[in-house]
Amino acid sequence: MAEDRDRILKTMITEDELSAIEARPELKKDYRTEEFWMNVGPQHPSTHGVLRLVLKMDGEVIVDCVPQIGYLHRGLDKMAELKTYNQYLPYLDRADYVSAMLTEHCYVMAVEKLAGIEVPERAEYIRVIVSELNRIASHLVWLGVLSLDLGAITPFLYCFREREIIMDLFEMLCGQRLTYNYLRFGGVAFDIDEAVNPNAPHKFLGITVNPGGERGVDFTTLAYRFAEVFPDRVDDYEAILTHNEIFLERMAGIGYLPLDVALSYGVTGPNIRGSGFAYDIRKVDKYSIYEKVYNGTGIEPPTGEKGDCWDRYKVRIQEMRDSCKMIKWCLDNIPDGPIRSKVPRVLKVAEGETYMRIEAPRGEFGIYLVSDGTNKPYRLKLRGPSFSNLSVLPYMIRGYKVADLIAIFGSLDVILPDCDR
Amino acid sequence: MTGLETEEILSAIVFYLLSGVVVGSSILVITLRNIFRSALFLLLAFFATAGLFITLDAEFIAAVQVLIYVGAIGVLILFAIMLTRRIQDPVAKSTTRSFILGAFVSAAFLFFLILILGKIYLPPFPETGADTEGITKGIGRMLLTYYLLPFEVVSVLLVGALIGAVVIARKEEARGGEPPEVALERERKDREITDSKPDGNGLEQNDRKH
Amino acid sequence: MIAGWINSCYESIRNWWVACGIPLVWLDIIRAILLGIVLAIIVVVAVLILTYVERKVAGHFQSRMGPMRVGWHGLLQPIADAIKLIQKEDIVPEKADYWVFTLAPFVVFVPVMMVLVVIPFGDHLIVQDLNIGILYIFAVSGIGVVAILMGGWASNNKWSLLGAMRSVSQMVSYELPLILSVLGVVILAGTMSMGGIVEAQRKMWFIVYQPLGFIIYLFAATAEVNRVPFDLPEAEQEIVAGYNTEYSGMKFAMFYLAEYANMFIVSMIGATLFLGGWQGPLLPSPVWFLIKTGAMVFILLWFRWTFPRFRVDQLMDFGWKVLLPFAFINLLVTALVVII
Amino acid sequence: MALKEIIEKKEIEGVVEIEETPHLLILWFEPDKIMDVIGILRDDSELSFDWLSFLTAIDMKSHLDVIYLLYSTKHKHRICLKTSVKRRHGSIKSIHELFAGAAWHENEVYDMFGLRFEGHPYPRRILTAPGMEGYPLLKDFHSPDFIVSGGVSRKPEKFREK
Repeated sequence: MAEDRDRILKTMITEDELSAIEARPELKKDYRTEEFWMNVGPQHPSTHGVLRLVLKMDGEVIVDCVPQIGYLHRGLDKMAELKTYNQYLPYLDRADYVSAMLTEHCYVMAVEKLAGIEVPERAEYIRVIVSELNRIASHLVWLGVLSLDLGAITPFLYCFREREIIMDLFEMLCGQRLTYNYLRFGGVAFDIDEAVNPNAPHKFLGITVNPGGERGVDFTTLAYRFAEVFPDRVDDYEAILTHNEIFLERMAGIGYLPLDVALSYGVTGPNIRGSGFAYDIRKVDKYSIYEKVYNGTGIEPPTGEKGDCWDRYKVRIQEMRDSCKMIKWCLDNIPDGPIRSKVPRVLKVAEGETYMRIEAPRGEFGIYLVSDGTNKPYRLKLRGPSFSNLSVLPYMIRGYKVADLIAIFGSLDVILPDCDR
Repeated sequence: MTGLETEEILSAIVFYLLSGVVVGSSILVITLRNIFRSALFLLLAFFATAGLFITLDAEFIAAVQVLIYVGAIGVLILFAIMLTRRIQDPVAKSTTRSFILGAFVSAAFLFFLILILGKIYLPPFPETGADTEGITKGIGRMLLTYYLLPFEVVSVLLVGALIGAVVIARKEEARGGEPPEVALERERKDREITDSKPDGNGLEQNDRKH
Repeated sequence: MIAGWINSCYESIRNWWVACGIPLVWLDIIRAILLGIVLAIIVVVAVLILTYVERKVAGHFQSRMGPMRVGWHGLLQPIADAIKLIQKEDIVPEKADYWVFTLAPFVVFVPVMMVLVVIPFGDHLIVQDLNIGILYIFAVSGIGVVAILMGGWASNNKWSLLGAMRSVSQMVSYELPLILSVLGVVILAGTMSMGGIVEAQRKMWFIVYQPLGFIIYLFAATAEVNRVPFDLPEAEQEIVAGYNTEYSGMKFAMFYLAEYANMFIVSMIGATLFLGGWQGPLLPSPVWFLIKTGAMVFILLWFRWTFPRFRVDQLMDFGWKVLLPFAFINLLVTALVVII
Repeated sequence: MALKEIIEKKEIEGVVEIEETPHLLILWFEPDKIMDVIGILRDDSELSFDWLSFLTAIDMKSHLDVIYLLYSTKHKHRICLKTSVKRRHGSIKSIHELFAGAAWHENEVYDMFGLRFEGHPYPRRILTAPGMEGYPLLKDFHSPDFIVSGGVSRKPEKFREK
């Protein structure tokens, strides 16, 4: 025990923290076997990147947990102060690389708000389309990895098969598959009409689009077809997971997150909706054209009832279906027009401060931007949803088993670069 | 050298080899300082004993020996060592103290064993025929006819042990007040109350839905 | 046919041996050694093929191709893997118990080889038809647990230890339903010898009379060989790799080999007990045996690539509260039917 | 009624000034009264700021501004609380009792600015590597390892390849 303690002390937990843990009221000593410390990560198959959880265990039961983050800290806040507004944009892709379009969207909107830049409506539509596509891609990563963590390997590959289509779509659009750098101040970089895949007919795993088409498949056709077909694929995932008794056993009734706790910890996104609170920033803040989208499609944010892993899972599954509807609606109603407004090459933002937030796949992704009137931000604070979502983990996993830790952590959908920034 | 002699010599070699393993590993069991290793040697001794049974054409007994002693009891011992000893200590020591007392008890045990074995009247094992084909059947028939009473006594003893184990396990629970799962669940609930902030604005859950 | 040929060969060698005047015992010893080598080769080849099949099946389950690069349709992939594993550095952790750590991968192989002795691969193709065949199999397969315990404990790694503990508690709880499920077959066949059980199925496979027993056997056997959904001892997402976390190179390969061999053996036993063993029309008997074993293996693969994993306590609950009572009921009903 | 007027009407002790900027409503308060101010903002039924988006700081070169961004999920309004503390060896009360999630954010601010939070349950550097010296988000912070000159980061002597 002493050895373990020393070793863990050497690697970052402070003395205070350790004594705080050891002073916690413990269970009755009668049936308690010897407790021991265990390290999960930073290199562990299911910590999704480099997270380290220091667990205090009693057999397989977790008594306490201290998450250690910062392994991916790259100082994105500091970097913003050293780069101009334009230069900083590509860095944002690295904040949450699974949903880079959405982080870009947030930053671009924050700067536009502060600099008073108007955005053409067509560009807003395109932004929503790519955002929702990226949300589906992000949820697919979550679903695949969650099922992988629970031991089901096949759904993981199914999910990535569909994600591949989205990646291809983005590649057609901006040439990148992960870090897009696609959005611009005052619009987007390229029009979706210009996005064409010359390798026609394009066949994506059964989705045959525009067979024999001469100029290849264009983005609109393929994205629309994808939005049509994807709900069937979600049915497939549900067939292999939702209707599986073992999966249900592993997810239902595990990792309760009561609503007041979630609010107190600042948990956002599908996690808080799983706790029964329809708090969707797309709907609440009505940024971009989301008000129209919600009115047009009549979608209501899905909510869970109990706040266990199962509810969070169901919420995300439903969100994927909803996103498809949104994409279809946007593609149906997209107006013609310019995709970018005139923005000076050297952008100087007026003095002031603002907070802009969006509904990222993991929750509230916010940017607090302070400008001093120069071409560089004076202070830029990224509020990553994973940071707050992860901080509630110790609360949630106390008293559960290691196997449940995997399910709970998986259901929270934490992305470490987003957490460490 | 005739074939028969070779066979005899071979079986003698096998017998002494197995006996050597049994005796040697038994000695190692009590002398080794590393308790995990000594438990492993105990298993080896059991296994070699099964080999001895095979040389006596008692295949059924050999199989049962391996099944119960190696597969069940031995594994249970290893498991218990891993659970009770300091977790993660590769050099868990066995403490062989009071050598003289141990020797005395062993000697006394041996003495009484010889005494009893010499005095006791064992009913002659009825002839089942030289073939080993029906040995399992034979044992089964014997157990349920000729040795029915001892068999039933042993069964009752085992049932008693089983019930005793259950009772002891239940007692542990009763002392703790509640089974671990319940206690953990209760404690989780306690923590929920203390950890979470009181809901200040007095909102009901439903009010928050937009 | 094959058995007849082998027997005639053996007879002629035997005659020549007797003519030379050397005691027959020596011939028996040589025969035993040769058989051991043959069985070892069978195991290795079967495992190599099995790894390839598993990857191909997995690939097609997941709508991808599986190995395609090494050889035609990746046929040489297992050999490439084997070469890779042989080349790997053999690491023994500094604080590990060296001897136990080194011995464990070999001990895990003992039951594999021993079980193969009593399996009827075809008509009269059986090394030694023990009259306590099934009992022998269960007795011997218990040794595998010891090896896993040794490996997990000697690695001096908490994940290994957890994996070993899980493995033991799992095997102890699934051994009972496994044996009970097979007892139904024993009652029907009236013998414990594997050859005898195959003979008893000449009219009808036992799966027809023992459907419940077969299902229980399938679950319990899956748990015994640590396959999904019961692969808790090596659940990599939870406890890294369980008992073989610290193993590398050939030692890891031995564990791996034993695991796949166990899967194969479990399938062979299942095919023998419930699917009529080597019996079948037209085709030679070993081919039939292989087909039936393959079907069992396929079911196990199917499980693996479809199901998520149980949690430890759920696994225990399933074993003790579902499988065991059903196994008892099955046994009771079978016994009553046979008596009446 | 505008949010500003509601808050003004409450006459919360410790509030210095309420400033309406184009994008945010900023409320300046005295650092000593932080618990009262945030407590009232959270618990008052007309305000019910039950949501802490984040808390952070800005290095104003002469002092640090500590910023709390609160949001009400019931009334859907937002407020930005600001207070000024000493730049070096400054400290402010921790609000983890009001918002459990604040603990991590406070650790982050401590990590980046060196601002101490009194009563924090486990103060530590949460993001930077062990052995880190200095506070990276202070404006005069220069990395001891990587000196930025002319836009190219140059490795210091000890990391250069021999």
